[in-house]
Order: sequence, then structure tokens, then C-alpha cells
Amino acid sequence: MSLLKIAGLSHRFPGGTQALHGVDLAVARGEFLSILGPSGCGKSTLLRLIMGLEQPSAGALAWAGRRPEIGVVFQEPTLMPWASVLDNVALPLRLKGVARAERTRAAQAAIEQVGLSGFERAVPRELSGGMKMRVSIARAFSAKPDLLLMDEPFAALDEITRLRLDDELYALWARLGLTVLFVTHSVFESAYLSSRIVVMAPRPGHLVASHDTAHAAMGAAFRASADYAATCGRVSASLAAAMGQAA
Amino acid sequence: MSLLKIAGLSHRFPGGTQALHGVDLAVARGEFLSILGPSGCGKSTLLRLIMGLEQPSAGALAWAGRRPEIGVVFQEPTLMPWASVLDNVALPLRLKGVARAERTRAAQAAIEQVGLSGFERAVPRELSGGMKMRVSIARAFSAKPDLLLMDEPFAALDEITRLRLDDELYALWARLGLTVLFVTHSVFESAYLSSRIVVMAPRPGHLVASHDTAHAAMGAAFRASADYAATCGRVSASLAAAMGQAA
Amino acid sequence: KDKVVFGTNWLAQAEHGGFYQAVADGTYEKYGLEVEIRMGGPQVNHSLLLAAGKIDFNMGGEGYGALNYVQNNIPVLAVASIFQKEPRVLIAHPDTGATDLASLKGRPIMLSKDAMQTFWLWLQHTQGYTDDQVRPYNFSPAPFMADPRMVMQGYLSSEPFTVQKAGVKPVVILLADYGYDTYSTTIEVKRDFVEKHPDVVQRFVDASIIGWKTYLHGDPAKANAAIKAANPEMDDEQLAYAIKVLNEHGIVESGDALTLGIGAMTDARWKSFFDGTVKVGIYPADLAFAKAYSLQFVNKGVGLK
Amino acid sequence: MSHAQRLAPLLVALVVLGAWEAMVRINDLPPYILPAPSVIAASLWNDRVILASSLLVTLQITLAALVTSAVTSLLLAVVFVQSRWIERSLYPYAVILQVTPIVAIAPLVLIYVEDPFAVMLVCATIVAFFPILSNTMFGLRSVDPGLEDLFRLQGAGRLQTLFLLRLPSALPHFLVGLRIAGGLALIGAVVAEFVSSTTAGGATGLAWRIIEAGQRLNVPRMFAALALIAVAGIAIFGLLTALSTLSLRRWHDSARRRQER
Amino acid sequence: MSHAQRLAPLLVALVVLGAWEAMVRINDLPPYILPAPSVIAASLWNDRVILASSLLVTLQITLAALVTSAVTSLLLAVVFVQSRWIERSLYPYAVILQVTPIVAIAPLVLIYVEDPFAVMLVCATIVAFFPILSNTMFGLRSVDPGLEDLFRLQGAGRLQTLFLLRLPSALPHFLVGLRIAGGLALIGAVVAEFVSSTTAGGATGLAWRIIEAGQRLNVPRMFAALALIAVAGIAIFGLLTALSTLSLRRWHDSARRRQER
Ligand SMILES: Nc1ncnc2c1ncn2[C@@H]1O[C@H](COP(=O)(O)OP(=O)(O)OP(=O)(O)O)[C@@H](O)[C@H]1O
Ligand SMILES: Nc1ncnc2c1ncn2[C@@H]1O[C@H](COP(=O)(O)OP(=O)(O)OP(=O)(O)O)[C@@H](O)[C@H]1O
Ligand SMILES: [Mg+2]
Ligand SMILES: [Mg+2]
Repeated sequence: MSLLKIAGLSHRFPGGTQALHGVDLAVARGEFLSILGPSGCGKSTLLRLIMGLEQPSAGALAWAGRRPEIGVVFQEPTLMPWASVLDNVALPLRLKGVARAERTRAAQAAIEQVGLSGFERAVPRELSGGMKMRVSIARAFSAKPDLLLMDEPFAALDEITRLRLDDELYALWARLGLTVLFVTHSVFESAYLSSRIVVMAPRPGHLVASHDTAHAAMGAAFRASADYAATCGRVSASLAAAMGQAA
Repeated sequence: MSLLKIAGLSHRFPGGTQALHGVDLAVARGEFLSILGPSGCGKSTLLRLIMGLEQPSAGALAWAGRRPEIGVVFQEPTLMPWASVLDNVALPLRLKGVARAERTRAAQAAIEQVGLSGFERAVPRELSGGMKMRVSIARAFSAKPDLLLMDEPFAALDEITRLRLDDELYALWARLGLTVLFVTHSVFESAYLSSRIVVMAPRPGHLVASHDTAHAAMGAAFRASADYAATCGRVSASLAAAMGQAA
Repeated sequence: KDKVVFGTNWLAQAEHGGFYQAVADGTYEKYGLEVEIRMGGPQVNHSLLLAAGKIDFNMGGEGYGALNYVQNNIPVLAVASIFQKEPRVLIAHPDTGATDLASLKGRPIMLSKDAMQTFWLWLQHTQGYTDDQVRPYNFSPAPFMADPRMVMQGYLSSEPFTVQKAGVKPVVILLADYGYDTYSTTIEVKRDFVEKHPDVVQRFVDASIIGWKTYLHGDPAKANAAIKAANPEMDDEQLAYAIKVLNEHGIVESGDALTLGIGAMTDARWKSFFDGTVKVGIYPADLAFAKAYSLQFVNKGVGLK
Repeated sequence: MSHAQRLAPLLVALVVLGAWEAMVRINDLPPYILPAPSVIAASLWNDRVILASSLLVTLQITLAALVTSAVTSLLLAVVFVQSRWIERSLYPYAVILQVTPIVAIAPLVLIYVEDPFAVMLVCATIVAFFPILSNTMFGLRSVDPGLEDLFRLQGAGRLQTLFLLRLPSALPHFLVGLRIAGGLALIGAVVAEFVSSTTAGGATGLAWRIIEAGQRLNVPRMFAALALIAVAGIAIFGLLTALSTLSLRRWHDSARRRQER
Repeated sequence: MSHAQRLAPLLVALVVLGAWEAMVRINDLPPYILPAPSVIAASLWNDRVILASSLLVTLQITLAALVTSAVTSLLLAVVFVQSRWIERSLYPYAVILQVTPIVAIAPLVLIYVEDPFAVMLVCATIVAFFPILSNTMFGLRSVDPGLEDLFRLQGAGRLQTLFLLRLPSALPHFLVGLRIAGGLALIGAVVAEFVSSTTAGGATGLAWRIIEAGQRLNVPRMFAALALIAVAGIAIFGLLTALSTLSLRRWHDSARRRQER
């Protein structure tokens, strides 16, 4: 059952840049969909259109029923500079009207999850780049959304932290049955996490390939599987093709 | 011959966070030194101390002779929002007093190098995250510095662009004989590019391992070599050790 | 007892002395009035407040005020003129050849904004002064002190004293002595108030006249105390000087006042003043100037014993 | 901007004026308490020659004062942010200038400055300069620390940092200050005229028209003069806002076009 | 802040006052043209009772006006940024208020408001409010667009966005406006006193001391009153600056401690 149907979506910025042209995409409920594509191909723009933060210049975007509750990790940390880590993470709960004690508890848990315990009272400018990004991730996790949109969330993290958070995210997805739209530049990460991978080509951005990656387990074992290697190979190939097309 | 000698370097932020403690490091002239370490371990702080943007709370930092000319890529793009891509890239040249025609030419070349031709007149907010980062990289390249400090420059880029820029950087380094201090989270990237890799452990940040990776060639062939695989393995292991130590 | 509010045209000073006297020594009270005095100032427009009914009586400066009411169809009129001579003076430095109005021709004169449409026009018309003589005056004599050629406007009882204390014994020229025949320090009141409460008006006028009589010839101590309280810049020396010159020049008691009592006004004098203003172009000749005043409450010989 | 959005202010103005007119008529307020807009309009028309020439005088001083205060406060701001020492030592004098009542010092200025236009210019400039100074200093201070580091690292000189980094960063704040100063320069011009102009025969500004009309109880003309000041104020503000939007639109968040919710 | 840095302003002040004193003595200027600091100081001391009570009156109005204008302009700014329609329709009236000379409208205010304190409060508030309004609006507009998107996406209501996002973002700009308004409220209080009539015996503020002392050529006392205003202005500014630094230090770039080069 598809949660979101995108048909013929195009977007042109006021400056004149045609960021997207004729994007067709159906997102199924409960799907973990990764989006890959070269820098500047329109991935962030596509997410912004889905979030309703930009209006498409052509095409349609239809939700099955009400738009679900969205958790988001933007490409930049986007934190309130005057608020502590705790307050930043608790923000979505606060906006939903969750009581203070309850939201502090949930925020603490999310902070723990991203490995920032002890920094609850710090303000953003006292954090490193990767730590800021993790605050943003904790914020998206804290409110337990139905749909999680993440724009290169782990790009600023070291590989070990990144693998750990990959696993956290995967567990969350598997446990809560949420839908995830995941922009990444890492073929390995996408192959490890996703149930489907789409690849975009630039100028104007459009979809060039979609790879299903049926898998139901994870962990180090999966990374050693032939399935995984095959997926990585296929995705890399279509990415290369997409970029060749652009050049 | 060592360009820079760091001895017993410690740094404590006004807030009370001890970011670095007792860092000893000698950077040789012409070296390509990668720094790896978990998020928040003090890599950026170390670079800032080297750049003289923070004062160490203990320890010493000595240059052999005058401080060389520095090109820098901060962890964030750090662009002038009111200036075009061209003006941003040409900034270091302008500050050096290079004539307009000459600096435009050099900036154009650097823009081309990072694949942003056609966006010379765009302002930063009309660019994607990865494009902004590439402007920052082009800026660092444009002035042909003696010492290049880069703080996760390629994290926001897709793999193909990243590999291309890895090669550009390597070529630059090999051709101009400059010294590079390179912070990255990618073990593969560090193993591919560096002549030496140091690994840091967090809280407070200090060096735990140093790996020499003598290599003089690059390209796809090197990625297939046993040398490369071995380096990756060793670095990964010390990274895991560093983090285990932290936990 | 009737409560009334009386607005003056400046900070408390000797030129308001009679009114303060009547408050301080209980004269108003004896006449069944409870009077509150509100001080005016450089930017306070009590005329408008009177028109709006926010105060009951207003101290008019010169006769123009009453004519302005008529010109703008505002039902306010003057019911008494405490001063028979306007105490407006020009002062000049000594030993500079300044002796009379004619000798000031061509010299720079410091004039306030309101002078420009009143006595300055008269000076231009009768003395041939020209606009290039004008220098701005903001109620600080400092520029006058700094330039021996400077002439400035003033009030008989104030600026000459101030300047003298600062070390310049000035030549003082009283405009009234040269035919500047405006009434001054009038009591203004709204027409409907006159119609509804003629007795209150009468009592206010009479008590004020008594107050002035006492202030000029009796013991002004209580009034002076009230003035000093309202305006700390005043001191006894200044006040004594003012009372002296008011008396010496017959500012309050001269002309008609000698026979009709303080506050006297006549149709003939009003007409003469009005004709003068028409001549210099301030008012149109067909203005019903007689609506500007009423003789109903004065000329009764109050205070003449 | 939609058509309707352009019209809204006019509609509101019509409603305001209509309500005013109605209130005056229903309560039968005499013009010396509150003149009806129609009466003011009539006065505007009848006295148009006098008022227009007065407006011109006031506007001349206003513009001169605005330019003078923009230039001087920009320079001052640049000097002040050079170091905390300079700021702490000299800023108090700027504050003193701001809080000194013109009315009080005009006579002293008159002793030293002959030319009445110069006096008015000085007075109006004193009234207008402070918001530009404060806002520009705030702007010069709010530079992105990352960019500041970059400039330092690339060996930028003080002047280069000033022109290439600090001034562009401060521009939006300078423009906010300028918009505040626009109105202040106008009142400054009005007040300065009050206290310093010689009016006889020579050109007189709107201030004098207001005082004169007030003293002669010609309230409609007073309101006509006030209306001109109001219109002049709005026009100046509008022009400065347009200037601001034009110069910031491309990059600053405050001037971003936003979808209305 | 180093010790020397604290002392610098005092040293500069001593130099300025010393130069002033020397100039007056060498040129033998009479006090009515320019009194020497020593003469002013003497007058301050001799008239301390009168001056202190006047200062108190002026300060009361100033503080009341500052608080009133801060609250009203904050509210207005919030209303205005709700939509371009509201802004375009109503902002002009704020501009009109800013440019209307108090001197001209005070008589009209006096017709409707009885209480002299209220009149002065209204006048001083009108003088002070505009910089806060402008700066706060600029601040409310300069919200990080990313955060704005986040709030929208998380379904924040208007009030939530206001209190959790817009107001904190606008705080630094509000505080700049407040610092400008501090001085304006002070002059506003001084001017308001000029224009409102005072009951005999009622307390009068510094404005009257200045006018009267000026007219009586008691220039040292006039300067003493001006000095009090200057000191009051600096004190208000200093307090507001400290407030600003305290509340922004932790997060805003403008309040960051910076190494001096
Ligand atoms: N506000 C804007 N105005 C004009 N053009 C824009 C704007 N934002 C993005 N673009 C353009 O739209 C294109 C797509 O941008 P987008 O941010 O969607 O790329 P992306 O795929 O997310 O890239 P990256 O991986 O680098 O983040 C780019 O060419 C960019 O220049
Ligand atoms: N301005 C600051 N004030 C206080 N603490 C700070 C400040 N900047 C950084 N820190 C702290 O110093 C430590 C090191 O930060 P740094 O930015 O050097 O980390 P990093 O290794 O670059 O991490 P990342 O890979 O996430 O960028 C962190 O714990 C961080 O919280
Ligand atoms: Mg993106
Ligand atoms: Mg870092």
C-alpha cells in the first residue's frame, strides 16, 4: 500500500535553476527507501517538496490519507543556538504538547542513543560538527514519527559511530514499522539499511534506477553476504551510469 | 625535516570541556597526514590550534621558520553569503593582492576542478550542501598554499565526486609538494591518500596510533593492492581500539 | 465654593504675582473661589486648552490672542487686562550708540518665534526694521552676552535684570513707550462660561485685581514664596526688582487704570490696537474684533478705594 | 506582491480617515479641538503654496542630516569596533550626544556657528545618528566567526577585513538603523528649525508653520502641516525600505520572500 | 576585561574635562558662554537638592516610558510580522507616530489626558518606541529559515513558533533597539516635560531646570542639569548593555568574547 505517490514532479527555483524534472515515485508504507545521487542532483529539493516546504512547479504529490507525522534530519544540523542540547532534542515533543517530565525522559533516551550523554546542558556552539549532527538525529528520533526523512544524517560521523547509528536506525525501523526516506552518499550504507534504493541523475534531477533489496536481517553477518555485495555492485553501477549521463 | 612540532599540547574550553590533553605530533614538510578519530575527540580543535585560532592551555607548538601559507577547508563551508561563488573562491587571492584578471582566471580553474562550472555567479544559498562544500574546497585550492588543512572536506559529497576529488587532491599534493593535514572519517580515503595516518581517542583527545603508509602511486590499481587493504585493516583496528578505550 | 483652573503663560514669575497673591493670601477664597494655577511654558498652548474647556481661565499674553479666537470662530473672549502697558522691551549693550528704537535699525536682534508675527511686524512697519536683522532666540541670553552688537527681545522685569547680573548694564527700550498699544496679561474665558456663570467671572476678575493691588503695594511675601516654590530659579532679588520696575513704569497702573481701576479696557483702545494690526497685515480689516472682549466685568473702580 | 496587498494600505487609510471624519461630524467637534480630514484637506489645498515651500525646506535639512549622520556614524562605528578600549572610552560621548536635548544646546551652538542651515544640520544630525551607530556596531560585531577566522588565517589586513567582511555583514543592520534614522532626521529637522532658524521673510520649514498655526489657533493648518510631515516620513521610510530590500534580497534572510501561511 | 580596560574610559574622561577646564581658563571664557567643569561641579554640589529631586522626576518618566515602549513595540512587532498585509497596512501609522513632533501634538494630548504624568508618559513613549519596533521586526524576520522549516514541519502553532523560535531569535535585535530607546526615552521625558503644563508646586524635572536656568543665564546650573542628563543616559545605556551581554553571552556571536588582535 503506497503512502505517497509522486507523479511528474518538477521544480524550478526562482533563480532559474531547474532542480527536478518529471520525478515519478511511489513510497510504500513501512518502506526503507534510500536516495542516492551526485551532489547537486536535487535530493534535498525532493525531500523539501515532500515535506511541503517548497511548492512544485509542475506535477503532483499525493498522500494516502492524512500526511503522517514527520521526523526530519536536515542536511545541516539546524539547531536553536540559544537552547541546550536537551531542549533542542525535546523540541518536537514540546511542540506536540508532551509534559515536561515525559519529554525530558524521552529526550534523555534519544541523547543516550546518539552517544551524547553528559552534554545535555551544552549549547550548540560548544559542540563539534559531528555532535551537532547527532543532536539533530536525536531530535528526529525523540518524537517517534511515522515517517522519517533524513538528509545525509551520518555524513559527519566517524565510521564506528556511523555503523552504530546505522544499526540503531535499522532497529528503530524494524521495531516501529515506520517509513524511512534516507538520502545518503554511501552505497554501502544504503545497501545495508534499505529495502529499496533509487538513484538520481542531475540537471535537472530525475530518477534513473530503482533497486529492491529484500532483506530482513542485519548485523555484521549481512555485510558479509553475497546479497549485500551484489546490491552494492548494482547500485554503484547505476550511480556511475547516472553521472556519466550528466557529464 | 619537520615543519611543525607539537609537544604536550592541551586545550580546555572556557565552558570547562577538556578537548585535548598532551598531544605530541611532528608534521614533516611535504607529508600527507590524515587524522582519524571518533566524533567529538578534538580533531577540529587540533586543527584550530595549529592555525592559531585558539590558544593552547598547555604545551607548545613550534613552526620550523615562518608559518607557511595556509589553505583551509573548515568543517562547515564558511562562505560569504553576499558574494558569488567566483568571489568566494577568489577571496584568498584577493587578500594576497592578486590582480582581478589573474585571480578570476585562477578561481575559474579551481571552480572547474570541483565541478561547479556554470555556477560562478550563484550566491551560496542557491547551492546544495555538497556544492557549498565544493566552493570551500575550490577556495582552498585557488591560492596554491604551502600547507593545506582540511576538516572532513569530502563528507558531504557523493562517492564518485569524492573519488574524483580525492584524485585531484592527491595530484595537487604530488605535483606541488605541499603539506596536507587531512581530517576524515573514511578509513579508505585516509589509506588511499595519506603518507601517514594518526588516530585519536576522545575525552580528552589524544593520539593513540600512527601508521605510515608509504605509497607513491594512486588510481584504481592502488585500491586493489594488498598494501591498501592492510593499511585499512590496521587503521580500522586502532580506531576500534581508540573507541573501546573511550567507552 | 467654585473650583476654577487658571493657566498662565509662563513659569511662575513676578509678572504673575497678583494671581499668586490672591491665592496665597486667601483673596480668592474670600470671593468664594478655589483657584488652581497651572504654569505655562515655551511649548505649552493654554489657549487651546481653554478652547477645549480643560481650563477655565487663561492668561492671555498680548491682545493678539483674543483676536485669534475671533478669527478662528472660537468662542473665547478677554474680560480684563491686568497690564495697561505691554512690558515687552528690546535691550542692547551700553555704549554702542543704542538709545531708542530708531538707533537699533540694522542691528541683529534676537527674536523668539512668536515675536515674528506680533511685535516684529509692528517694528517693521513703524521703524522700518528688516528681516535680515533677525536672529533666533530660544530664551537663553547667552548669544546676546557674547556679542556686543546684539540686541534682544525681553520682558521688562526679567531679561534686563538677568543680563545686568551677568555684568552688562543694558539699554532698555520699552515698546509701549513708542506707541505699541496692545493690552497685556488679559484674563480670557469661554463665552458660554460667561453666559452661564457671570458671577464666577466677576468674582475672579475682582479678586485678581485685589490680588494685584496687594502684590504691588502691600506685602508680596506670600505670593513670592509661592512663586519660588513653583519655580526654583526665582529668587528674592529678582522678584523685588520686578515689582520695582512694574511700579516704576506703570505697567499695571497707568492710563485708564488710574481712573477705572486695574484691569481696565476700553472700546477705543481695542479699536486702536486692532487698526494697528490691520495696518501691518496681521488681520483682515473686516474681522469682528469687538467679539474679542467684553467690558462687562471691568472698569468698576475695584481697588481704587 | 499581489494587487490586493498593494491596495490594503490604501483601504485601511480610507477607513481610518472615514472613521475620523464621521467621529468629528457625529460629535460635532469644533475644528480647534479636532479638525475633520475634509477640513484639513481644504487647508492643505488653500495653503498649498506656503506649505509646499515649507516642506521643501524641511526636506532639504532632513536629507542633508540623514546623509551626514549615515556617513559619520558609519565611520564612528568602524572606529569603535576596532577595540574594546576605544569603544569603552569613546562610546559614552556618543550616548551623551544622543541624550542631550537639542533645545538646550541650540543656543550654544548658535554662538559658534553662524550659518543657520549649518546649525540646523548639526542639530538634526545629532538627533538622527545614534540608531545608525548602534545598529552598525551590532552588525560589525555579529560577523560569522568562521569567516572571521578565515580572514585572519588568510592574512587579511584590517582594511581588507573591514571592506570585504565586516561592512558587508553589517549592511543589513546599517540599513535598519538608517530606516530609524530617516524618521529621526525628519523630526530632528523639525526640532532644529524650532530652535534655530530665523524665519522672518526667509524660507521657513514645516515646524514653524505648525507653531505659528498653533499659536494663531489655526488648528486645521497645523494639521495640514503635520499631515505633510507624516507623508514625508512615510515616503522616506518607504524609499529606505525599498533600498534595503533591493540590496539584501539576494542573500539576507530578513529580505527573503516568504510564502504566507 | 582587564583592569586597564576598565580604567581607560575614566582616563579619557579626565583628559576631556581637563582640556575643557584649560580651554575655559586660558581663553577666559565667561561662564554664560561656556562654564568650566569646576564651576559646573560647584553648581552640581550647591544645587544638589533641587537637581536631585528634578532628576528623580525625569528618571521616573524615563523608566516608565522605556518599559511602556518596550512592551508595546514588542507586541506591535509581533502583530506586524504576522503577515505582509498587516505590516503594509499598519506600519505607516507607526512611522507617523515616530515623525510627529511631540511639541505639536502635546497640546492635543493634553486635551484628552488629564493626568500630567500620563501625558508625559505618552509623549516620551512616542519618542522611544520606534527603534525597538524596527529592530524587533528585523529580528523576527531574520529567523534561520531552516529552523522555520523545522517548526512548520513539526506542526508548531503560531504561538509556539512565536515563543520558541521567533522571540528568541529576535532577542539580540530587540536588545539593540532597547539600548537606542533608552536614550530616546530620556530625551522624550525631557521634551515631554517641556510641553506639558505643570501645576504650581508640583515636582518638575530636569527640563525646566535647563530652560529656566538658561533664561536666567545661570549657565553653570544649566550645564549641571545637562551633566545629570548625560550621566543618567550613560548609566541607562550601561545597564542595558550589561543586560544584553548577560542574556546573549552564551550563544550569540555579537556578545562573544573575542581576542583582541
Ligand atoms: N534556494 C535555491 N535557489 C536556487 N537554486 C537552488 C536553491 N537550492 C538549491 N538549488 C539548486 O538546485 C539543485 C539541487 O539542489 P539540492 O540541494 O536539491 O541538491 P542535493 O542533491 O541535495 O545535493 P547535495 O548532495 O550536494 O546536498 C542544485 O543545482 C542547486 O544549485
Ligand atoms: N566552543 C566550544 N566551547 C566548548 N566546548 C567545545 C567548543 N568547541 C568544541 N568543544 C568541545 O571540544 C570537544 C572536541 O571538539 P572538536 O570540534 O574538536 O571535535 P571533532 O573531533 O572535530 O569532532 P567531529 O568529528 O564531530 O567534528 C568536543 O567535546 C566539544 O564538545
Ligand atoms: Mg542536499
Ligand atoms: Mg570537527
